[in-house]
Amino acid sequence: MNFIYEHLLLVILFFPTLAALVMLFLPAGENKLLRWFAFGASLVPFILSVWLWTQFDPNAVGYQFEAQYPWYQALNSSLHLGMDGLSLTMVMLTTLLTPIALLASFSINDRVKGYMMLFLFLETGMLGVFMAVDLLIFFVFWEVGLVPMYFLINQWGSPKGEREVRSIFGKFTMSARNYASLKFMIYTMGGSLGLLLAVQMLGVLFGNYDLQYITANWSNYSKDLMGISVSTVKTVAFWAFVIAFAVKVPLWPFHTWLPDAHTEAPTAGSMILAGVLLKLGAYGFLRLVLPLYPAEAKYFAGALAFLATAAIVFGAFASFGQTDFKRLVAYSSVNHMGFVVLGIAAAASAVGTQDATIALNGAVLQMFNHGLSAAGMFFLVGVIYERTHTRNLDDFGGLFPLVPVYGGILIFTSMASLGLPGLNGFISEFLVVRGSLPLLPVYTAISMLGLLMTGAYILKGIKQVLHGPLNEHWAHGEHKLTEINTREILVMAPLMVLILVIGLWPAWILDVINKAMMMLF
Amino acid sequence: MIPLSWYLIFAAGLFSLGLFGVLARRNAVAILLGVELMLNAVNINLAAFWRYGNVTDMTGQVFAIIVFAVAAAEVAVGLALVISVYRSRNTVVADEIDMLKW
Amino acid sequence: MTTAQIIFLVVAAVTLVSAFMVVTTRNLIHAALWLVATLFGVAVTYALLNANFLAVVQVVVYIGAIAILFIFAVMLTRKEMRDQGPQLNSAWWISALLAVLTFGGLVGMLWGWKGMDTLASEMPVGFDSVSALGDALISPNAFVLPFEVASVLLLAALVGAVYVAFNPRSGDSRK
Amino acid sequence: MTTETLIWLIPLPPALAFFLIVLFTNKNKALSHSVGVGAAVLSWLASMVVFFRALGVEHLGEHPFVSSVNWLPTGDTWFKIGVAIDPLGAAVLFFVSITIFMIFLYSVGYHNFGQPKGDHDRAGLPPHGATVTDEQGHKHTVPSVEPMYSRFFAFLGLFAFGMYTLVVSDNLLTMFVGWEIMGLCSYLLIGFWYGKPSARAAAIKAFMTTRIGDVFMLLGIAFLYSATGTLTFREIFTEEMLQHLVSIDPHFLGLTGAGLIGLLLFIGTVGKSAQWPLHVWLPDAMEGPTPVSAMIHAATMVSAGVYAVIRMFPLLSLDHNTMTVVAFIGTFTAIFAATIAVAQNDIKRVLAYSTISQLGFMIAALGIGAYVAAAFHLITHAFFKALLFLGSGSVIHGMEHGVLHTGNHSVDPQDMFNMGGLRKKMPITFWTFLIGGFALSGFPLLTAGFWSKDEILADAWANGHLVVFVTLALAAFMTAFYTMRQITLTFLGEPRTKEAEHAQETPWTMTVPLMVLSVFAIGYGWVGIPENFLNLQLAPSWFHEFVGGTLAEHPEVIPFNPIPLIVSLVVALGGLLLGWLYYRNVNSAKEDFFQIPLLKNKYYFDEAYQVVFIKPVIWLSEVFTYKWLDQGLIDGILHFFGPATGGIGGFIRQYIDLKVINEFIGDGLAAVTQETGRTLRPIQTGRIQQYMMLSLVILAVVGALLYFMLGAGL
Repeated sequence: MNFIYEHLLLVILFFPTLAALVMLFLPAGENKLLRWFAFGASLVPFILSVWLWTQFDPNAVGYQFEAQYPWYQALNSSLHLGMDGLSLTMVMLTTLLTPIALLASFSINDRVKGYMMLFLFLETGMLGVFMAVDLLIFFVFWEVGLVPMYFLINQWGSPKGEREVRSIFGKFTMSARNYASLKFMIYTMGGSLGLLLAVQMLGVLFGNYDLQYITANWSNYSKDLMGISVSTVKTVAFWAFVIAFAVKVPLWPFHTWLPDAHTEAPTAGSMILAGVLLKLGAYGFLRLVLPLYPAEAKYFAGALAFLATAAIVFGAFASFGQTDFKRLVAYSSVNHMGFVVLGIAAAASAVGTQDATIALNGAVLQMFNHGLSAAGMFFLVGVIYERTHTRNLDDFGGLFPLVPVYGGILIFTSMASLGLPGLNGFISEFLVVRGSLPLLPVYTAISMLGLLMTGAYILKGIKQVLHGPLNEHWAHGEHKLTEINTREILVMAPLMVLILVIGLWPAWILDVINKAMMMLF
Repeated sequence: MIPLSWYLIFAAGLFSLGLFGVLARRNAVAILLGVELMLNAVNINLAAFWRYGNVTDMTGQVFAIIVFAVAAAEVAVGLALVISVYRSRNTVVADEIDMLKW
Repeated sequence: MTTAQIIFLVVAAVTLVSAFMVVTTRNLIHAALWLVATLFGVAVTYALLNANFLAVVQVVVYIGAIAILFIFAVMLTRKEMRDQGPQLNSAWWISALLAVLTFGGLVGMLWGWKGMDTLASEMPVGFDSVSALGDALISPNAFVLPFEVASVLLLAALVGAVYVAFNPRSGDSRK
Repeated sequence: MTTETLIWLIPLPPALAFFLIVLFTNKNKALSHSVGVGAAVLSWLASMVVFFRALGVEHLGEHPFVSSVNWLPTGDTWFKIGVAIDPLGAAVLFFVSITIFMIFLYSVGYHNFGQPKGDHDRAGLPPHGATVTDEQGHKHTVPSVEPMYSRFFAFLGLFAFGMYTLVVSDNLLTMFVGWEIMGLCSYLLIGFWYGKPSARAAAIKAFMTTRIGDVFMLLGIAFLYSATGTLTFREIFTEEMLQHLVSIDPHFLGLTGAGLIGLLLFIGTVGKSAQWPLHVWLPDAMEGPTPVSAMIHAATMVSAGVYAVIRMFPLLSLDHNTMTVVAFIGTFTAIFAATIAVAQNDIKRVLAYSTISQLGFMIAALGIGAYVAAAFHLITHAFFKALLFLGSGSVIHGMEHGVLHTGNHSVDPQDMFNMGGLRKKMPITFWTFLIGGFALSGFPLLTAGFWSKDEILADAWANGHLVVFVTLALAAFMTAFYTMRQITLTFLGEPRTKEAEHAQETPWTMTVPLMVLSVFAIGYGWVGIPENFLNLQLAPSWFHEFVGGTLAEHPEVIPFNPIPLIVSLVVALGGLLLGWLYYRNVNSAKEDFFQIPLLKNKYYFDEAYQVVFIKPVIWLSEVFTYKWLDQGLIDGILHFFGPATGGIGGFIRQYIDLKVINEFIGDGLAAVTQETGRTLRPIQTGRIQQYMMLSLVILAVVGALLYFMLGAGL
């Protein structure tokens, strides 16, 4: 126990990988065993992080549970892990969503072993980003997370569908999931090229990659670099960071990979993609961009806010314009994550004020909340897709009488996504709006248009799926729609409970976030 | 008395004749004959240098003896090869034994 | 002109003529016989040089063994060789030129050498070159090792010759 | 139990009922409605206790019941939420709890509890009736129970929770929470029969239209919060805080900070209380079951909008411009909706437009600063409008009986021209409806509506808002007119259809609420009789004293003036009389002079919005944002990169790799080597003598070169 406590982060981080390696030796055909094993294995990090939560002291300054292991000594880069209130929230979200996503994947019958292993690897990749206190490690885990996701989309994505790619060079078609996975992978990697370069520059400059050290020294570094004025270098590096994270968030106009990736990914893949992977980008903003580039962030806060507002507004509009249920939900992620960035941009413009703290609280809470509600929404889309094999909203209609429980859950989750007061989304959106309004009044006011359209697209989804005249196709015979089953309800239950609890009593989590934000900025 | 140069010129002549034989004869056996001539020319030189140098140092003669041995070995293997080639290709004309080319 | 000089010139002339015949005679048997003559000439030259043992070995080994070996070889390969076209190849004139050049080169190099006109010193009194040679060959302080190596070489050559010349198609005895 | 604890507990029973019904009792109808009605009773009891305790407190306005807890950490401080009951809250709580209770009770009967299951009923559609065979073997079609009976009570419970939360909140945020929860519930309840496309559309329309307002309101709340650092009413309505708000200049349309915040909050109310131009959702909301209409239009949701403005009155009244806007919107809405109501034939739609119009009265009253009058009209209106809605529900229910009896489903049980003469068939409904209608019309002295409406008119006159006064008077006249039209067409005369002949009185669960509410529709007016009415020097108006105490500055009692009184008498009685005189002779829609297309089609607002807002939004979403921006522009750029990279790669391969490296360098070297080899190959004759010759030649050449070149130095 003592060992685990001393190396708690390491254990949480690598337990999934270990489990995946053990899975390698399990028989490939035993789907049931594999599923339960993976599910059980993913529960361990969750339990450990709950323990972590109880042991965590929100009032302490700096990183807790710090641990440093040698890694790449020639570069002075070490496997330096640490945890503050921000990472804690995100780690919690990751370890919570992974078992849920695995439970949601019990309906996967194709190459279960590979699927489950990839998922566990993915968890390590995501956790690594949240725990890293070393820039190089951060980057390594950042890229590691891509690979399993790529294969999950590419191999287990929707088998049907062709995508016509039009460009000025003419058009060609490729399989939709191939297109989506490629777009996801290449876009993210392309975005992080600049990040890598900027990280290397910092590494060369300071001789190590320790985040705390670099944070302390970089922001007031004022010597010229390679004959270029330091402000230029910083500006370029700032945008390199921003673009890498903006692609991941995704910020408008870097968002078009997201609907494709989401639409084609398997259900659980979408859950994790929306629930956690998007948070990596926002986390990058909070962990790296703001601390490393306070001056640039302040200077460019307006630009960031513009992009965020565009994401909010255009995300909502695009979502409303969809006929594909999953794509609709995917675009809603663009809309919701826009609020996160809006909060961050607002905070960047006035670091340290109460408004900024409130905006940051809202942004971080919105990250957590969106993780819950988006995962839930994607799962619910998956549930109905599994039964009907269609995502086209026009193919549904009036399904509520057939699936009352499902309908209730869908409405509940949709309302959380819509930001209904009393559920979690409202708290965070309100805090973001409250924090941003005095700092960026025009952008905040414009983003209200997005908030309005949020209602429109959520209601469109409910209208097309549940309400209206019953589409008799699903009422009888072999196509008869079956009610959501117990396993699926169990997937949704923790999400719904958390959605409600945070909506009614957010202080337990917001307190941790609030203190972390106060200390971080 | 005979000066050293006479022996040396004699040996050079013998060597050149041997060389001509090696280069110009078509018959493989004849080539080997030429080689024998060249070896003899060398031996003459060795003996001459022994005689006109320090007589008590026997190195020259020893070398000549060893050249004899090598010559014998060379002839043995060479002729064996010629016979072997003759058996397989029915010729001993050097021009026709051109398996070594590209 | 001393007697030795006359003898030398005669022997050298005979030897070179024989050698010339060796490389030019059409008939190979004749060539082999001319070789014997040449070798005799060389043997005499050895004698002139007071290298008695070499002269004897020359006669015994070269003429007795090697020349005879040639004659055997010629006879074994004879059926094709008899009067078949020219005995010299088409580029013989290049060979001749090269031979002349070599000769010229060698002589030319020797010409400027100051040791050319050295005369042989008198043989020391009581010096027996044959026994000295024997001592040198088997003395651990001198050439026993090269000597033994030469013997091994000879053996290897013999074995190799047997192996190479052995005709597997007619070699029933191996089975 | 302390009063504060009790206040905390008021909203809980309906919320618990919601969860209980959804999670556990949804299969059992009896249990579900017991839970629902039980929760309503508990909340009502608690509200009554709180109300009467509030009555007992002197100067409740200065020392309200308050209690708060930390809710959200915001940096170093906490955002607190809490409950508060001040006089306004207590008065609103009183009518809210009663009407909610009545509506719960009414719903039991309305949804045909105890009736058999329908033959073809399906969740999501209204019940179509069930066929039963009586002892004699005759087949009868009787009303069937609502398939989603339990769900209805769950939604009602949540709705009630939202309303109670709104009323007891001591701050804007939780008020907004309740506000939005009601928005959701109205969506769910209007779309209760979601199988009908019209209901589905109406639900979305209601939600979206109110959300437009909500979004502005949220902005206002955020603005207010950042300007003052608090959202608690009592902390905002202090002198220095209000002065601070006035002093802020938001650089927007020349408004003060207070004015802008007030305007933003008021837009929320415009949406919620269906004021022009966001009124369009409310008539469509009639798609919901009638108790829902009552709930939305009377007891809770639309009242909530007005309640919010009344709450924020101290803030609103700071900026003259905002008040003008408020007054204009209210007045315009009042007359505008009244004109439409005249031309509607659907019994519930008339009431819907009447509601809009009456809400306009309240808003107008606030806009001219008549705080107490607005609150008073809010409460009286809630009673009599709930009564009218429930009454109309009862009428429809009775008509449905007739429809089931005749089996002619083409007859619309809600169209007033299909009714007539129901007075005899449904006496309780008739009398209570009559009371409600007279109250709405402002029948002098007796009804509550008279006193409240009169007070608004008097305020408008006294404060010199002549335009407002005239417009409202005109609207009041039309109100009386269309109310009488409704009563005449529905109850008086002879039945115009067979269905109307076979209409039936409804069960006690429906009539009892009607009777209870009619008591208040009359009696509640008496608590607000002005003390100087007819200069009689009566006891001071209790309502004025009590509710006026909410404000820091007690509103003055306006002096009596006969002109507004006479005007209100004339318009009420004149409207009623004219309505009766005209419509007693009208027997079908064709004969009705007021079936003017412009009015009947609601001034074509729906169509205009469709063209001006909805179509462009859909175009903006589907075509502009998705097709052009995302798929065209952004993906186009991305797709440029893919093939461009491919193209660059192809170019490099085609022209550099293949041509230069492969062909020139790679193949070239090979070719040179090969060619050299090919050229030199003849040398490799395999003829050993030639090799030797060659080597000798080279030796000779090299030797000669060495000799002649280096020889000089040797």
